[in-house]
Order: sequence, then C-alpha cells, then structure tokens
Amino acid sequence: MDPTPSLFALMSFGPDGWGMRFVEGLVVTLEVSAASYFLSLIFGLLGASAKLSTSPTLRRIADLYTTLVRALPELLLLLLIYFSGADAIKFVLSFISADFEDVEIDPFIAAVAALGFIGGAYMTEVMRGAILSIPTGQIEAAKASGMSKLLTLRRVIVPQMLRYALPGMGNLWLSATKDSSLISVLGQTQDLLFMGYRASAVTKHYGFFYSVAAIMFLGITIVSVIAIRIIEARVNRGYR
Amino acid sequence: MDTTLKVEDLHKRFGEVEVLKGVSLAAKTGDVIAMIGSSGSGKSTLLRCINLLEMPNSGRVAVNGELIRMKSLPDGTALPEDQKQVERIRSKLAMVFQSFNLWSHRTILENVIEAPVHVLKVPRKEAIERAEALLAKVGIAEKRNFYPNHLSGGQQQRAAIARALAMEPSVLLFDEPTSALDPELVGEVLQVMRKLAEEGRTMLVVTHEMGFARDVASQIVFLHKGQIEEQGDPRELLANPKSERLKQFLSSTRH
Amino acid sequence: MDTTLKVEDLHKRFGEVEVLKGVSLAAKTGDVIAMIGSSGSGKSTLLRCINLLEMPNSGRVAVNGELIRMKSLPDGTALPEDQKQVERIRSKLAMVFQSFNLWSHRTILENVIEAPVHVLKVPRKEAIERAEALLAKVGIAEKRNFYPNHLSGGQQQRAAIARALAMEPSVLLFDEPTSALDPELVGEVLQVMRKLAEEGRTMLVVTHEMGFARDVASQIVFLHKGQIEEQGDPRELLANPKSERLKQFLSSTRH
Amino acid sequence: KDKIRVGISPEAYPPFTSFNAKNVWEGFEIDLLAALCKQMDADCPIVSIAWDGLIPALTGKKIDIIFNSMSITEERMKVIDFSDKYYNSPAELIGGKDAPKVTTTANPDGKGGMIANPADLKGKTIGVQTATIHADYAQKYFKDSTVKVYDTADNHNADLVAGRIDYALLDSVAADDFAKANAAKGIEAKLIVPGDPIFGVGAGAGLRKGDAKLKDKLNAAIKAVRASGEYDMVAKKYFNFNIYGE
Amino acid sequence: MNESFTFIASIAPTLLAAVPMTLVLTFLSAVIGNSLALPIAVARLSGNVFVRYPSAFFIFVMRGTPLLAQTYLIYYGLGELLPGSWVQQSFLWPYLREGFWYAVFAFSLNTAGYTGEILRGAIEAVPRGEIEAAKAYGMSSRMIFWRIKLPRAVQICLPTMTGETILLLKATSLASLITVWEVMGTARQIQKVTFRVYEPLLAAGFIYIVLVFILTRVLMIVERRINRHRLDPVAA
Ligand SMILES: Nc1ncnc2c1ncn2[C@@H]1O[C@H](COP(=O)(O)OP(=O)(O)OP(=O)(O)O)[C@@H](O)[C@H]1O
Ligand SMILES: Nc1ncnc2c1ncn2[C@@H]1O[C@H](COP(=O)(O)OP(=O)(O)OP(=O)(O)O)[C@@H](O)[C@H]1O
Ligand SMILES: [Mg+2]
Ligand SMILES: [Mg+2]
Repeated sequence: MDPTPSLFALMSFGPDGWGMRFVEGLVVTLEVSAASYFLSLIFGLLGASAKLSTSPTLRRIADLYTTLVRALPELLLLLLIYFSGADAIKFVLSFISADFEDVEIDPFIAAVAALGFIGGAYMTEVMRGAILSIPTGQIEAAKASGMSKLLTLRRVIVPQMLRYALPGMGNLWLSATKDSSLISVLGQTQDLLFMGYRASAVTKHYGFFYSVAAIMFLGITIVSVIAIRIIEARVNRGYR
Repeated sequence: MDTTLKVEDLHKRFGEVEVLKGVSLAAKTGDVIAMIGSSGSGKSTLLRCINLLEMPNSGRVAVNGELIRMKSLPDGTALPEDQKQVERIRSKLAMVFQSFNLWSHRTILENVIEAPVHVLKVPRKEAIERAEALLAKVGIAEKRNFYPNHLSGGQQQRAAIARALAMEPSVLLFDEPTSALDPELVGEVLQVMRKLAEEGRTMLVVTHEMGFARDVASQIVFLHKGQIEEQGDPRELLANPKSERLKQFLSSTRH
Repeated sequence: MDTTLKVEDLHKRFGEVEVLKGVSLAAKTGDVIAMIGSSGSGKSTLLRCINLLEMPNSGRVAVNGELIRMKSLPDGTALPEDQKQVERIRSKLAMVFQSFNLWSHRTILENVIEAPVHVLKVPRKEAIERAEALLAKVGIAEKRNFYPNHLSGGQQQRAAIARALAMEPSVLLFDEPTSALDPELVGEVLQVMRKLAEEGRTMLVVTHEMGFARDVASQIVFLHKGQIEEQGDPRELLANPKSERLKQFLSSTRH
Repeated sequence: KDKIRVGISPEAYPPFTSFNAKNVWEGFEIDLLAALCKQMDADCPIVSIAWDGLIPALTGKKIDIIFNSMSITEERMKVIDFSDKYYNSPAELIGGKDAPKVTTTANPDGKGGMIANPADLKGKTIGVQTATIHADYAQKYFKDSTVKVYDTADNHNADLVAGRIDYALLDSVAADDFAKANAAKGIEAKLIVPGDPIFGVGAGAGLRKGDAKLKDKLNAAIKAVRASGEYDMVAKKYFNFNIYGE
Repeated sequence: MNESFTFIASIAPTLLAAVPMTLVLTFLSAVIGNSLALPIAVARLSGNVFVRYPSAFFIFVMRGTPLLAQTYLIYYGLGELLPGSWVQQSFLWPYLREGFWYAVFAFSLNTAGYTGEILRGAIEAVPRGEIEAAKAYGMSSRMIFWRIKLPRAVQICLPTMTGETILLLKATSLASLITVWEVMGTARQIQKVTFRVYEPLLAAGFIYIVLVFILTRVLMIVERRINRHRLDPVAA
C-alpha cells in the first residue's frame, strides 16, 4: 500500500477507495433503521394503547415491557434473538413436522426484530405522553360518534398525537440510524458506523474516516429533519 | 316498546362527591326532553353517562329498547360488557358537546363527514353532499374548508351541530347547543331542532332557553343537585312550578 | 382626557378575508359598552385586537390616554414597538375569553391569584383572601382546589370571570361572559357587572343578553361584517333601530 | 471436500487480518489460514462477524473456527477450545521521548525469570488494552504505576501521543508499526518485555468445545505447515523476526 | 445453568463496584444536559436568527452524529492538539488527563441536543389559548415562559424525557472508549477476558433493570404529581 495515499484517493470509488464501501454501509444503515423503526412504531402504538387501556393486565404487561426492554443491553437481546431465536423456532416447529431441521434466522430479520422490539419500548413512552396531551374532548367526540377503538386510534388519536410526539419520534429515528450498527455483530453486513471503524483500522486514518461517517450521518439527518419539518407543518395545520 | 331512550336510577360519583343521585328518565320516539337546571347540577354529566363517556357507578341505560349491558367491578365502578354494543349504540346517539370538541386537525367539512364515512360507511361523495347541505342549513357553508381553531365561537357551535346531525341519529343529545349564538341564530337553530322533532327524532336537550323549552319540548326535566326535582309538561311546569327550587330558578328568567 | 379606552380605525385581515374593516370606539371612565352582532361579525376579534393578542393590520388603540405604539412592517402587519408598554397596559385590561382559557395545570384558586401575585406583585396571602372572596361571589368557592378540567362549563366560566376581576383592572373586556350560565346565574353575574359599572370601571362586553345591554350599558355597538353598523344609547337604539340589519337582528330576540 | 467456516472480525488488526477496501481479506493470518486449509484439503469460507458476535456465532454453529489472534488463556478455555498456538509475538513497552528507557530485573517470584523493571516505571502512567495479556501483566507487576485500561490499542496509542500516558504496553508487532509511524512525534521502543507465564502460549484458533475432530485436524495441519517450511514462507512476507515464538 | 449462576455470582462484585461510576456519569450528565437543554430550546424558538440558528445547528449536530464519534472527537481530537501545548503545564492538566470529565462533557452536550429538541416541540405544543390568557393578563414573555409554557411543556414531554434519561444511562457505556469503566464497560471487559458472552450482559442487564426501575418509578411519581389535572386514563 502506498504509505501516504491522499485522503481523496482513500474515499474514491476506485478499486482501492472506500467510497463504494461507505455507500454499501449507508444502504445497510438505512435499510436496517427504516425497517426496525417501522416495527418500533407498531410496538410503540400497541404499547401505548396497552398502557392507557382500562385493563390492569394489559397495563402491567406494557409496564414490564418498557421497564425490562429499555433496561436490557441491546446487544444481549440481539444475540439472544439471533442465536437462540432459531433454536426456539426449531423447537416449536419440531412439533409440527420434523422437516424443518435447518431454520436459519436471517441476520437482517433478527436485527430488525431486536431493534424494533427495543425501539418500541421507547416509542411506547413517547406515544403515551403524546396521547395524554390530546385534549380529552377530542377523543370523547370520537367515542360519542360510535367510533371503535381502532378507528378512534387511526382517525383521531394518531394524527393529533403526532403534534406532541414528533420531536421524540424524530430523536428515536435518529438514534435508530446509529443503533442499526449492531447488525455488524451478526456477520456479513456492515453498516455505516462500522464501516467507519473498519476503514480507520485498516488505514489508520481515524480522524478522517470517523469524520466521513459522521458527515454521512449528518446527511441522513438533514434529510430526516426536512422530512420531519414537513410532517410537523402538516399536523400543525389546524392549530396555527 | 317504543321507549327510545330509557335511563333508570343512574348514579355517578367523582371521588367523594356524588354528582348524579339516581336519575330516571324515559323518552318515547319523537319526544323532546328539555333539561334545565343550574350550573353544576349534573346536566352535562347525565348526558355523558347516557352514551357512556362517563361510566355511571350504577343504573341502567336502554336505547331503542336495547339495554346497555354493564358489569360492576369490585371497586364500585362499572364497565361496559360488550364494547361492540356500546359502539353500535353510540352511533345512533349523536351528541353536541358543551365545549363543541370539534376535531382540530380536520377542517369543518371533514369534521362533519368523518363519522358518517368511517362509522356508518356512507359513500364519501354522498356524505360530502349531505354535509354541505347541513353546513348551509346552519349558515357556515363558506367556512367548510376552515379548521375549527379559525372559526368564531358561534361558527364552531354550528359546526358541532352539523356534525351531530350528519349521523342521522335516532337520539340526539344536545348540551347547551345555542350558548354561543346570537339571538338571531338561536332562533334559526331552534327552528332546525323543531324540524327534527317533527321528523320524529328523539332529543334530550340541555338548555337555558325557556322559550324553546316551552314551545318545542314535550317534557321539561328540572335537575337539581343530581336529582330530578321536578318534571312534566312544559307549559304547566313553567306556569305552576311546584318545588321551591324551581320557582326560584324560574323567577330569575324574565318571561 | 378621560377617555379610558379609545379604538381608532382598526383593520384586521386573516389571509385574504378582512374581518375588521375600520372600527372606531371610545369609552369614558365608567362607560359600559355592550357589543352585539351576529356570529362571525368580528366581535371576539375586536376584543383580541384591543389588547394586541391579535395584531391589527392598522389602526390605533389607546388606554387611559396612552397610545399603544406600534410599528408597521413592510409585509402589511404591525408589531408593538415597546413590549414593556404592552405588558403594562395589558395588566390594566382584564379579559374573559369566550372559551375561558383557564390554565389547566393550575387549580381554580391558583388561576385566580396567578396574575395578581406575579404581575401586580400583590402579596400572596392578600391575593388568596381576595380570590376566595371573588370565588364566593361567583358561587364556586367550594371548587377552589379543583382543576379546570373537572368543572362544569358554567363553573369554568365563573372561574374565568373571577380571574379577570382579581386583576382590579381599569378596563374589562368580556367576551360573552354568561354564555354557559343558566338564567339564574346570568342574573347574578350581570348583577356583579352592574356593580362594577357603578364602581366606575370601564367595560366592553360582547353579549347576547339584550336585557343587560338595555339596563346596564351606557352605549350599544352593533357590529356587522367587521364594521360598526349602528351605535348609540341602548334604549333608543333597541327601540328604534335605524339600519335594516339591526332591525332584522333584533326582530328575532323576544323582548 | 470439507467445509470449515471461519469467523474473523472485520475490525482490522494489521498485519494479521484486515478486510480491505476491495472487500478482500489480507494479512498474515489470512495467508496462514489458506495454507492450513490447503493442508487439510478443506474449503474455508471466511465469515466477517464483529468481535462481539464471534463467540456466539461459534457456539451457535454459524461458524466452525475463529481465526483472529485469540490469545490462549485458561479462563477462555473454560468456554471454547483452542488449537495449538500458531504464533506468539512478545510484548513491548513504548513511550514518548521524555520517558526513560526501561530495564529488566529478576522476577521477584525467584523462579529465575526476568521482568520489566517496575522501579523504572514508578509513578508513571501505562496504557494497556482491556482484556489482554498485556493488561494482566501490567496489573500484576507495575504496582507502583498507574495502569490505565483502554478499550483498544489504537486508543492508548493516541493518548500516548497526546501525552496523557507515559508508556504503553502492547504487542510488539503493533508497537513497532506504531513507533515507526510516529517517530516524528517522539514515540520510540523502550523495551521488548521478556517472556512470562502470564503471556501464555500465544494465539490459537478458537473451536467449539468438544469439537475434537476438527481440533486434531487443525493441529496436524499446523504441525505440517511448520514442518514443510510453508509457515516460514508466509511469515517472511510480514515479519523480519520469528513470529512463531520460542 | 447452575454454572452460569456461579459465574454471575463471581463477577457480581466487580460489576457492582462499577455502579457508582454509572450513576455519577448519568446523574451529572443528566443534570448538566437537561439544564442546558432549556436555554437551547428557548434559543431554538427565539425570533432572533443569531440565537436561533446556532442553537438549531447545535441540536442538528448532536442528534445528527453518533455519540461515539462525538466522544471520540472530544477526547482524542483534543488530545491531538495537546502535545507540547501550555495545557500540559497548567493546573488543569490533572483533570484534562482523565477521561471522566470529557465523558461528562460529551454526554451532557449530547443530552442537551436531544432533550432540547423534545422541549422545543413540547413548548410549541402548549395550547394557544392558555398562552393568550397569560398575555392578556400582562405577563411578560419571561413570566409566561416560566409559569405557563414550561410547566405545561414538561407535562407534555416528561415520559419522553424519562426515555431519554434511560438512553443516557445506557449511553454512558461509551465512556469505556476513553478509559472510564462503568457497569456495561466492565461487563464487556469481563466478556473479553472470559469469552462468556451472555452472563456478563445478563448481569449488567439486571443491574440496569434495577436502576431503570427506580428511575421510572421516581419519574412516574413526578408525572402523577404534575399531571394531577387529568388523572382519568383515556382508554385508547
Ligand atoms: N385565526 C383565524 N384565521 C382565519 N379566520 C379567522 C381566524 N379567527 C377568526 N377568523 C374569522 O373571523 C371572523 C370573525 O371571527 P370572530 O371570532 O371575531 O367572530 P365573533 O363576532 O366573535 O363571532 P361569535 O359570536 O360566533 O363568537 C369569523 O368569520 C372567523 O371565521
Ligand atoms: N372529572 C370530574 N372530576 C370531579 N368533579 C367533576 C368532574 N366533572 C364534573 N365534576 C363536577 O360535577 C358537577 C356536575 O358537573 P356537570 O358538568 O354535569 O354540570 P352541569 O349541570 O353541566 O353544569 P353547567 O350548566 O355549568 O355546564 C360539578 O360540580 C363539577 O364540578
Ligand atoms: Mg354542563
Ligand atoms: Mg366570538
């Protein structure tokens, strides 16, 4: 290797440059974080609904979920799901048929499941706070016109909640883009952050490659912030 | 049985305070019950208990002869037994809230078509047509694309009325539906309600408009401190109130 | 000069729509101006422009002879020149909002003492005493430790009135202060307002209570589509309305 | 042909392993692995798994061996098996130009071994990487010095340059590389630390517990490439000293 | 299984010894970070672009880059500037040598960025009518902020802020990057020494569960207190 390749050459898209690797990392980061974030929205909505429901059992389960899952190390959950999840599925499937010998959990699916499940616990609290901030009358009006709980959720609670939840949801999204880095632990795929380590460790240009990763994250953030701004303007239409 | 709305021995407590102390009511199809009573006597709470926005501590409510099944919990509160039933019944009971409660994230028109389209599954186009007619009827057709926060108090109240009417409900619960209106509009809105009464819709109206109570209502109920102090035929009751409280209450209204 | 409140040629637009089209008013100390007008005519907007909750697009407002200094921006809006002046003047103008706007994170008592203690720097103990007296006056003393969300509509409205009175303001702006009250309470609250008038406080009251307008007001202003259509002595104006619109407006009130 | 799935972390550790910009593996261990696999007549696909995932992947049967400069220690042998060592590089102390050279002295345990002289390091701050034999060594012998534990060798190297620590104790291969690259900043070798039982026997391939068949095969292959001279050929490409040790 | 328990028992003292570090890091960063969040949120909402833009930029960078990169840059980036500088002679050097204050600094700034954004949103979501009432009574903007907007905003965003604090608690593990070893860092140290993957994480997880449990209960009580005005749960 040329002892002092120019930084430009280091980032090039040519055969010796890291350009393409970082693009791959970016794609992995976006895929994993988008999918896990979507999952965490679902978990969050379920969790928040459970926390605010009248059923003490549901409330207790949701409480356990937010306390436990937020406390446990992400790495632990991820490893458990990926390495033991397959065994668990195998175990279950073995009752149905013996042919399922080789269940393999895809690392992508495992990472998305784990991160989504964890993110959902944080999302639960963001959404719970937001739902509590909706003036009660708004929800009562929905109930009074015979809307089912699901319909009320969809048509009134979610749109109004967004107004209060967006900053917290934005934070979680930006965290998710960084947490997606855990997928590297499962092998094969390397996300943006990990690509930062890898390139620095190979080239010893730590400052440079960390900055490259940071700048690419900033790029993601710019796009996200603009998107959030647009959504925010939309959900605030009737209030200004 | 053609008792459209039947309330029996309804009790409601908030913490220590008992706000409704055993209220019973019955309305036949086409009846218009005007509920009067001083501030804090429990009128809004009663309306809210009827469609279970507030869970009564005990008592029965039946709509169109169908009893809303509730189960009592050990802690003295009650819960609906069948959520589906409650939703079905609520879609037949429309309510105009004292504080309007228009959905602030939707325009006026969207507010009006929301429940018909999503609860009653009326085709969207049809719902819009009907909504526009209703908005015109209450005089705010030109505000249909405004958000509630951008309307004046009276306009909001009229939108809330239009929203309730759009459900074509068999029972209408009105909580002071004319409070924010000027006399001219009060007249118009009462006119609309009179027409609804003629169409045979059952109504329970909390109101301070004695004129309306006398002219349109088939029955007046005077609520006092969570109990029905007196009830009966409007003209008679207004002319010859029996209870001391009602006499005092009426004396302050200039009629 | 003893013009306590003077409004000159006030214009206010929301987007394209001009809601106030040059309104001028003057009230001497002790004057009670009753403002009537149909829903959406701009009554609330006018009150909100007077204490600059809504920035008028042009026009002048003076309180106690002091002109509120504003500067026009190139985009056709205006801004107060001196925020301190605005705050000082606002503390002399109390307002009762049409939708009450009680602070939901504070109890009723806390709502009432909030501004006296923190704006006027009245000692807390004294403020509480006065607040309790006021709450008793409007009949909700026993609700003093409730949060606004746990009050009935009428109780909230009375709390809002008590909150305004606690400021002992020189000018009171009331936006339909009796809309949520039963006739009995309407009488009582109007009584309170009558007393305030006798004490020499200046009031601008948006109301639909023609009785009050006739008996207490020193002047009636009829607002129509953002303009003052007619104004004058209450009895005369109510008896012989000149404009077609006012005739029509009054015809629907039963007096 | 057998298939042996090899787990290696893509967090580079040159010149032993690195996963370069072309997504190609390179380094001493990679070449050695190729030689071993040829010897065993096996296919050895490399699976890149971050360090944290290597052990679970091994026990979870996603890979069959780990070939990633893992020091063989008693503690670790409770959890996985190791092949025989395939290299053992000495430890080295490096420091800034203001820091004095370090001498050796007799090990106080009286068994005749030599150690880096703790008296030379008295009051100094020494950086080591967490969970390494170097950390163990420093904590055992340098009682009068401040031992600062870093999560990576790169980080204590950076702090050595910044002057936050006086010495660093690390693998001599990495130490030499670093000292050479930062000579201008005054970083230089201070002492090649004499061998010590703490340093253990060297690095070996990690195997699933009880996978005796593979272990035997691997050990045989290591012996064979040592004997055939193939090992030395590979080693010469990367080192100018005897990386195998002894 | 049994063996795992014995192992966990054997590492428990080491892990527990690291708990104070986790607590101190979290506590200091939370206090400093949340105190900073307030002026940042206020600045973010200011009408003055010279105040608003820097604040927006700060929030953007803190939320936009990995905390890892921030910690690294603050410690090692500064480290690159240090050699031979006056700093090494100054009385501050003993502190600037230690990773601890850098960690507190980095975590505080990061928290300030995330929480600042949450507070900003919550402040904007305070019902307009209540702010208007405050204006109408002559309150100054400062008074409106402290007495109306902030209490209402905290009500709105407290659950989210709890979550941010838990995230902070866990993010303190990044301090191991700069030689500060708290619970998770210590657990990972043990992992690397022993090659046992699950037990140290489980043990650390257990400690976190206890800490998070205490934290959430305390904040739940706070939340109950400040949300007294609407205790009735909304059945969603
Ligand atoms: N923020 C706003 N944006 C757009 N239009 C508005 C806004 N606020 C008020 N308007 C419009 O201005 C007009 C006057 O409103 P205003 O609230 O002053 O009426 P009002 O005379 O008080 O009526 P009411 O008796 O019903 O309270 C209405 O048509 C209303 O729709
Ligand atoms: N959520 C609540 N918690 C505690 N008390 C409540 C609650 N809701 C209502 N109340 C009390 O119940 C009583 C009855 O209230 P309600 O709203 O039914 O009165 P109302 O007859 O509708 O009065 P108004 O004419 O003023 O609207 C009031 O004294 C009120 O303070
Ligand atoms: Mg009521
Ligand atoms: Mg109005």
